[in-house]
Amino acid sequence: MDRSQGRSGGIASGSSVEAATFTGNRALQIEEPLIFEMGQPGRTGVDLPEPPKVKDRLNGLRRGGEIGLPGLSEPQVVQHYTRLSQKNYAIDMGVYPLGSCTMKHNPRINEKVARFAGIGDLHPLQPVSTVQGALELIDCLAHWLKTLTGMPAVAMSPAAGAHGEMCGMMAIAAALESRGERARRKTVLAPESAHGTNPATAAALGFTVKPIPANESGRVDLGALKAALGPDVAAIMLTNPNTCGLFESEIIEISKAVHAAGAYFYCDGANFNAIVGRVRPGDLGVDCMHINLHKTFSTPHGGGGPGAGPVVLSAALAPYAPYPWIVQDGDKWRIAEDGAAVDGQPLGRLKAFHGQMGMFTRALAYIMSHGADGLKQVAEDAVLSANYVMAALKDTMTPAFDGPCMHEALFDDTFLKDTGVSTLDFAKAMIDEGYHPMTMYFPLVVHGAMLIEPTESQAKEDLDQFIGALKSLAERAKSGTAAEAFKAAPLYAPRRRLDETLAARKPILRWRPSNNPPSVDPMKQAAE
Amino acid sequence: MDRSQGRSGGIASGSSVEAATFTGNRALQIEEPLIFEMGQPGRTGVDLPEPPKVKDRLNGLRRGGEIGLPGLSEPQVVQHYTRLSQKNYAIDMGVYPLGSCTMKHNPRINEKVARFAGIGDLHPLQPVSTVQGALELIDCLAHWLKTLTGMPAVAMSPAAGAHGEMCGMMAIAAALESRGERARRKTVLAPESAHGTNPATAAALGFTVKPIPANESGRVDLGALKAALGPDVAAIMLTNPNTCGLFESEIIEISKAVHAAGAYFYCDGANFNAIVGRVRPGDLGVDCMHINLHKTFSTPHGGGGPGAGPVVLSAALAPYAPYPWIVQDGDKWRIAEDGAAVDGQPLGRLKAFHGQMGMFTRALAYIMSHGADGLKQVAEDAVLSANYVMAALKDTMTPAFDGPCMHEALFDDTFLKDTGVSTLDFAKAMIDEGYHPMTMYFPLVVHGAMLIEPTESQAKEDLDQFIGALKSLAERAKSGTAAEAFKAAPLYAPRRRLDETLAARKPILRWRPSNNPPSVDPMKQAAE
Amino acid sequence: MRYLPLTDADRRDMLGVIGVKSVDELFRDVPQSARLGGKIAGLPDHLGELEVERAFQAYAAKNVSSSVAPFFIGAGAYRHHVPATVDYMIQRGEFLTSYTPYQPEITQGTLQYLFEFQTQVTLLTGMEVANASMYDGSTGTSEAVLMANRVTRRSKALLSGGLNPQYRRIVETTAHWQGFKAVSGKPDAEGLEDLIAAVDKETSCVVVQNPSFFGHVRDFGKLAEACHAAGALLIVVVTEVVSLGLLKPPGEMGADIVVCEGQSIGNGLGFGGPYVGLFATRDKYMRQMPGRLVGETVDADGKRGFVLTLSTREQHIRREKATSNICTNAGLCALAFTVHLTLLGEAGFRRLAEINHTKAAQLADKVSALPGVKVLNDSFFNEFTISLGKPAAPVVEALAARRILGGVPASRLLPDDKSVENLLLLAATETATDEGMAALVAGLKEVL
Amino acid sequence: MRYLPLTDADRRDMLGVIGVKSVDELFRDVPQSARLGGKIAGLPDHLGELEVERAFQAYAAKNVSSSVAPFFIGAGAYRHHVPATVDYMIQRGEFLTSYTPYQPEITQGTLQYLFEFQTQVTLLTGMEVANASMYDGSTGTSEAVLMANRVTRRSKALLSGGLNPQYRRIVETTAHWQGFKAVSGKPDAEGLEDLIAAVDKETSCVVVQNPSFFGHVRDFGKLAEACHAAGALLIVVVTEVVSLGLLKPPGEMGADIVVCEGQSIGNGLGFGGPYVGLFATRDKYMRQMPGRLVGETVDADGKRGFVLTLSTREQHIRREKATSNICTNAGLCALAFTVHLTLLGEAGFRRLAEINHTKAAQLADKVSALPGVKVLNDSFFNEFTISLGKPAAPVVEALAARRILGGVPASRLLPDDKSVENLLLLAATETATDEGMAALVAGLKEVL
Ligand SMILES: Cc1ncc(COP(=O)(O)O)c(C=O)c1O
Ligand SMILES: Cc1ncc(COP(=O)(O)O)c(C=O)c1O
Repeated sequence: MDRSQGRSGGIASGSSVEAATFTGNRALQIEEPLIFEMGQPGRTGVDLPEPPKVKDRLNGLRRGGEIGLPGLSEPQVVQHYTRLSQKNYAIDMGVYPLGSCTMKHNPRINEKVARFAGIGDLHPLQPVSTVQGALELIDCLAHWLKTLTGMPAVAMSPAAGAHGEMCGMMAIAAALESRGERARRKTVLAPESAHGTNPATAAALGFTVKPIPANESGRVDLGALKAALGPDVAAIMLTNPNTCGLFESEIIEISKAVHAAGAYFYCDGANFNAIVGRVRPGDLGVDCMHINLHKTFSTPHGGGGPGAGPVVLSAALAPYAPYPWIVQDGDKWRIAEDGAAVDGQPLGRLKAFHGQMGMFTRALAYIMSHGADGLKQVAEDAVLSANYVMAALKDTMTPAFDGPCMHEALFDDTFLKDTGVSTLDFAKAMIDEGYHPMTMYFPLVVHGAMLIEPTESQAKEDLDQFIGALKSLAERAKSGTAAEAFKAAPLYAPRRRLDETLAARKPILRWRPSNNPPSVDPMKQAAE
Repeated sequence: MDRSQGRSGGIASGSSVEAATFTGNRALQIEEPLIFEMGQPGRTGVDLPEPPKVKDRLNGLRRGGEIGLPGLSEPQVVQHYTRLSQKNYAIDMGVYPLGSCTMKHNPRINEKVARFAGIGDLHPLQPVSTVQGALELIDCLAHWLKTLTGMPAVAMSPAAGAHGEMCGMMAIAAALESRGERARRKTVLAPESAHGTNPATAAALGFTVKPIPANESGRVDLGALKAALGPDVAAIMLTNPNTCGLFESEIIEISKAVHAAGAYFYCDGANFNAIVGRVRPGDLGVDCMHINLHKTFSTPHGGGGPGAGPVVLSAALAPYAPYPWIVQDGDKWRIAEDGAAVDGQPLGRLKAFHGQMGMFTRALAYIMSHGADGLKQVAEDAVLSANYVMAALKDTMTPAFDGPCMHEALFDDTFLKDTGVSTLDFAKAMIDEGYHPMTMYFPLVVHGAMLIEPTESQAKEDLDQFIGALKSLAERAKSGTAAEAFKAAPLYAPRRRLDETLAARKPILRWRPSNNPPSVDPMKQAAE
Repeated sequence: MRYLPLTDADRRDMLGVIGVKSVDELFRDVPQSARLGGKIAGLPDHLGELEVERAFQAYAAKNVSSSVAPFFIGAGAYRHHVPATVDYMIQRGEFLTSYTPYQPEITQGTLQYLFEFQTQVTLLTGMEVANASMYDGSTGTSEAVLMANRVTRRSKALLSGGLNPQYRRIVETTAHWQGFKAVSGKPDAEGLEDLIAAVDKETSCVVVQNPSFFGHVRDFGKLAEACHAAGALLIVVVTEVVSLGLLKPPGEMGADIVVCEGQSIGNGLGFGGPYVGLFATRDKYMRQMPGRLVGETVDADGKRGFVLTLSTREQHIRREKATSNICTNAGLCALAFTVHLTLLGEAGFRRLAEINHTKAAQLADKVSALPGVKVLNDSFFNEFTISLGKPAAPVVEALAARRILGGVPASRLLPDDKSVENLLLLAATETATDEGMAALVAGLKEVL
Repeated sequence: MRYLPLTDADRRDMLGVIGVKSVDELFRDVPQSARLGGKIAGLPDHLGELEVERAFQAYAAKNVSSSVAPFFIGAGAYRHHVPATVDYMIQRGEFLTSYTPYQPEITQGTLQYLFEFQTQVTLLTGMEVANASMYDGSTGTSEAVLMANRVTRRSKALLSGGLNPQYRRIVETTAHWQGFKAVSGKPDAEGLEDLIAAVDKETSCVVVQNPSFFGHVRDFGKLAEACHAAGALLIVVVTEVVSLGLLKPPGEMGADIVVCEGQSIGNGLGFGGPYVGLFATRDKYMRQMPGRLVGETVDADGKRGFVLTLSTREQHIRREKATSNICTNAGLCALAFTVHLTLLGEAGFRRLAEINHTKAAQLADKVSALPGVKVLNDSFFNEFTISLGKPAAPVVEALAARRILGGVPASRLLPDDKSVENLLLLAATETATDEGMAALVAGLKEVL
């Protein structure tokens, strides 16, 4: 029994205690051990035929000893991961308003087409003559992305947004290099509200990041920006709509000023979903922008990826696009790979093979399903829903800025002042109400930030219930008597609040027989 | 808001109350309204092109008015059924020891192959030349079933066990008819422990069911049986292993006596999983037996079907097998359908088309995966697990019979005597422990019966935890002080005990706007 | 063995606890003569998943997938597009691997969708109450006749010549072995049959199909009146449930029991099964219904919940007095049906029906232009009958040789009836394409 | 629109609550010049699910599925059988549609499987600590070099000629733009390369691959010693992770960082992505690792639970000082990996590796018997290199014309290197059949 430490080991006889269970389970909420605590030698979840004996070619390097992998049968594996899944919240369960992450509906048809034989099972190095349909598919998505953004070129290979940032900033470095100005232009301007990946990317490429201040309306202070622009500036990295959920109203003046100063405009496109089909970044003077297919185009977030981050490029940066890309010759498609004779000076390669094909397929299915008309409606419904939440909550909670927002509504924690309830406490209380909390403490420029992104996928009735719950929680918090209750939240989740300090102080990053986890005595819990 | 009555409507401000939520949700356990309470006119979960206008051929019978179907978008539909699914217990979640139902592991590969293009998408009336593989598949399964049972023929079309019983008993009636004895032989013998479908089937065919008593060891009383056998007896319906989980040790004497009396032996094969690969019913003198593919061969129970109930037939009954069946001519297969010239006198047809192909596919995949060696092991592990549970609990709970059992362990409620705890209470307490209860109050011959069928799919560690939990519950019950706690169970399930009397007294079998369901005031609940 | 968690060590330990030497001792009750030495002979041993997959790929390769050929087959099963969401939902383990909701506290998911399903069925059919499913439309039809016999305490059923011949055979089989009369009309290819005259005081029910097996669409209002006047019930069978999105529902025609084959919504062709039977009737006959019923109630906290109810009709309680012997029914197919119908909603379901009818009308116009081809139907939904002037079966085989799945020869289901030998049933759903129709027309031109 | 729950009525109500007349007012911050009149021109409108499915069927029909042709392609991505259970699990909405576990109380499912994944990676590689995944093996390799630069505070990486050429190009690209030296050895087709002499005091790391791009299997123990003596790190790259079931793990060779492409376990070929990068190192370098880390802790009730930890390495906390800019990684592919590996277990994983090696050995023996064909490898796992005596690319095209997917010409990844023009890489996994091998051999006979 002690092998299964995630489950209550000792079944104590607890006739004394009322509201506890012997197993530690709570009906459908079942405690789950680690696979390493479930394994048995000689047990397996596969049946593989015994191979014929042949002389091995292992150069004497045959692995000795135990690897240490646990042996589980298929039924146990199914039960293990099913029970684990039941400890997760997900888009499929309800409102998941995680700002900046765009947790919109993930259609199942996209999963289906991505698995078609002839699509899901192609090897990236099959002869090009045997993958013409795959290349056409990628080219079709590329066409959509270029047209929707109004940009002449796109690099498809980046694996996620951050990878796209790396790609785009490398292209800018390449352009500067060919202008002989790379050594001189070492500064990248970015607002303090920028996502962490922006400064991280710029710094990795040897740029120094200089913050540009925001004005009281939450946008870039144009005057300050102009003052900051000089011969040392390589680029500006700006998210638009920005991470406060606001459209940079002076963006055209910004891009003009940036270009006038000989610098480039990197636009972080994580929030493209707010304007897709309605506004073309190309019309705003953007030089490059990554598109998170797992946000705007709904490829599943999968518990933290995989994603895809194609980067659209202006004419100025297009020549530096990395390998590979798809080329159409008449009715045939080919791949421009490393060493291929091409015009332009590709900046190199960022990833093996041809990019996140599985995400391309899903994104294209999503795009085809919506069409130009539907995508425009997506942007409008996303913005409408965010403004609706903002309007409904503006008197109970405290909006960080006034005026309409785009796809996400940003609040600060002023309304919690002197209540003893923090943004974190408020978020944890939302969990008990059946919601995933909003993004907390981001962007950094707003105190105790709460960034709510409903997306276009929620019904009005569900938004109303969500709004009602937040109102009630805010009122309870303001009552001043509920700090304890908030600190205790969540009460009903698979786990109560977790000790993150302990985790960081003594990191346990892998199972070891010696870990011996805190014993779970259900009787003790009950007593509390 | 009042459209969504499954969710807490009014968000009351409840700063007063601690352990309640405003929404009525409990973190991942989310209250769910009916689709009819979620619908909006003009909303839909599909996009269908507008058809061209043509002159209709509806003979003036175009449907007018509203049908009344609710309009939901796809995201809502996904969330609705996902949340509903999370209110279910299932094999994939843990021990599901529902006696007589054989809740064994359902492999996902079976689901996959059943969906292959060329298998899952065939029309039953396609030209026979275009479905040769499908006919071969059915014939292959038929071969397995005949060989495993040692019987010469099988009727594949019955849709479930009960349907198979109807088929088998019709075959017996047909045999009697051709002997000119149908009018005379009107009695069917069946033990009181028989499953309800047995008497129901016999009665439907105009037979009178005469009970045969069991002996103290839980088997048919041979003497009493012999006494009951006479010229009026058409058949005996006997489950083996029987519904007490016991093998009918005198089964050969039984079949001899039955045949000697000119009657037939219908064997209810619902428990074939206990002996598959180890014992052939044909060697026991059985004339016909249905096989629940959804039990012995693990086609998914699906919340109550679909199933399949092929019936194997002895030489005496084979001539009466109903249409259709598969015939192999050289290297081609054809279907013997109604009107086809065949030898024998088919009793007619029981079902449209050719049977539950989707179940055939899954069952054959299960059978191939196990093979002759694995199926034998299946029976042995199922019997071993049941005896293990029986042995571990025999001193705490009260086994209904002694000696080893087969695939299920039967207990009566003697151990609960004078505790104020009933079999029902005990079962409900198991729910809180994270288990599906065993079969309760069946078979009827045992007082407060608890029929535990672990199947071969549970790991020993999981059986041990299950045993531990039952021991603890039994001890708690015997403490004599816990009746209240048991009556209150379950506490943690999506619902507490439901009022079945109310449901039967004023049946509400469909949603109507006027139903107006009991309003759920989470504040009130919390007060309790 | 990947599916068996017990290790040999476990087995030894467990035998020890039980107190026996070997598993054979647990089988001691098996008579000597029936004990097998080892494995059953003549059967292969277990296979890995890859090998199993290959075996089924080999079976599939010997069939013509309905997705790759121009397809016009119906006659009781119809090819429709099923949204991917449906297949995802029915594969969720919480639905797929749970059983009849005997323990309502932990099966509210199943119970609620069945309650919603029952409601949807009453709405589609225009009836008052529906059960939680039958095996399929064909078995549901004979259950309906048995129910009518119980209600009327009579034992003569009149079966329309427009009823699917296999359905008819099933009712006849049931009638023969369960002991009642089933009188069948001759196949009604022209759709001219009038059963009113045949209804008499012995008649327990009249069973009609709409659209009929040959595709004709009829109003049975008059027939209903005649039945009720004679104390008989009208049973209306619908094998293409999508038609209810466009056609006057049986409930409005005065039907007493409606049985539908629900396959078209949510369920693939699957070579004939499993499908799902819809069964609806009037409130006053509720207690005579076969099958499971889900009802609304409250729990100990006053929260709305659902349970199986009126079980006193059923075999597990009522045994020989049960209204039917049915136990396991079609739960998961009912889930597929209800998820798909919920996706469609009012607008989608009506639109789907409209498209089906339009496609069929287009096909009818195209084939009627062919020399020697006559469309028999003035009225139809998505299927109709044509006469070819020569036997239809060889024509269909000739089309199959060209990889066209060109309908069902009436003789396939009516082998003994020369009068229908030249008749071919053609169906067209939303999955029919212009190219497919053109291929059929061209194919027919060649082979006729 | 099936995906959009808001009705026009809803939209009107919501605009009312917001207090604006039209949604355009909400976009008032968009500069006039950038406002589009209506929809973006030149793009089609929305399609139904059936139409979308057909569009992708059309794409698929223009490709040769790896499942229908004899298949021997590897070179960094391998075709393996993935159990159906894996695909079911990764499609469960609770996993598929949730995101990075920022709220641990309601993402214990994701956190626990990542903790289990991290442990499995340490066991396979023989290392002490692993992260929760990188995008793939290729990007993980350049992250490893960057990490070595941080650890050693040096900036020269030596890249083996046995490293996958695309991996090499990626490191070179990173080196160029991030400003460090990457010195690459020439392609090592014979597997004779010795890098020990090249290691010096500027060297931050040596990057080798095992088995190498050309398939050779080597022990890098001596190289590790040389690296450590010079204060450099040894980075071992594994592109076929199944090999770790049979080969001495990098950890036992003294590797400091191990990067694997995890695709082979649980993840299909998918035309190159998404895949999953495994990243493992020594405890002492833990805080220099890129990517997410899951750690064990307890909750307020003292129950064991898991959280994201050591986030001070990451961009969202550390911004310009982060160890990497990675954010979204490969969560769901890591789930597929860990589910598949859990199914395999110790016995299954070793057996799988054994079968792969056996198939490749059989293939090597078969092709080496062909005139003009020379196998370059004395050692290999499931992939090896042959020389054809003529350019390999046209040979592969000729095989493709015969519907045989016969390996990767070295020139596909090394277009500028004449010396490898005649070389062909052949891989065989458990999915290779005798018939397939025979077809390849016959095909080669014809085209050589
Ligand atoms: C504003 C912003 N920029 C960049 C990123 C990074 O994108 P990814 O996670 O796809 O690497 C994100 C995503 O979290 C983001 O919200
Ligand atoms: C002993 C026995 N007989 C018959 C049946 C009826 O089988 P089915 O539910 O497949 O109709 C069952 C299933 O519950 C059973 O347990």
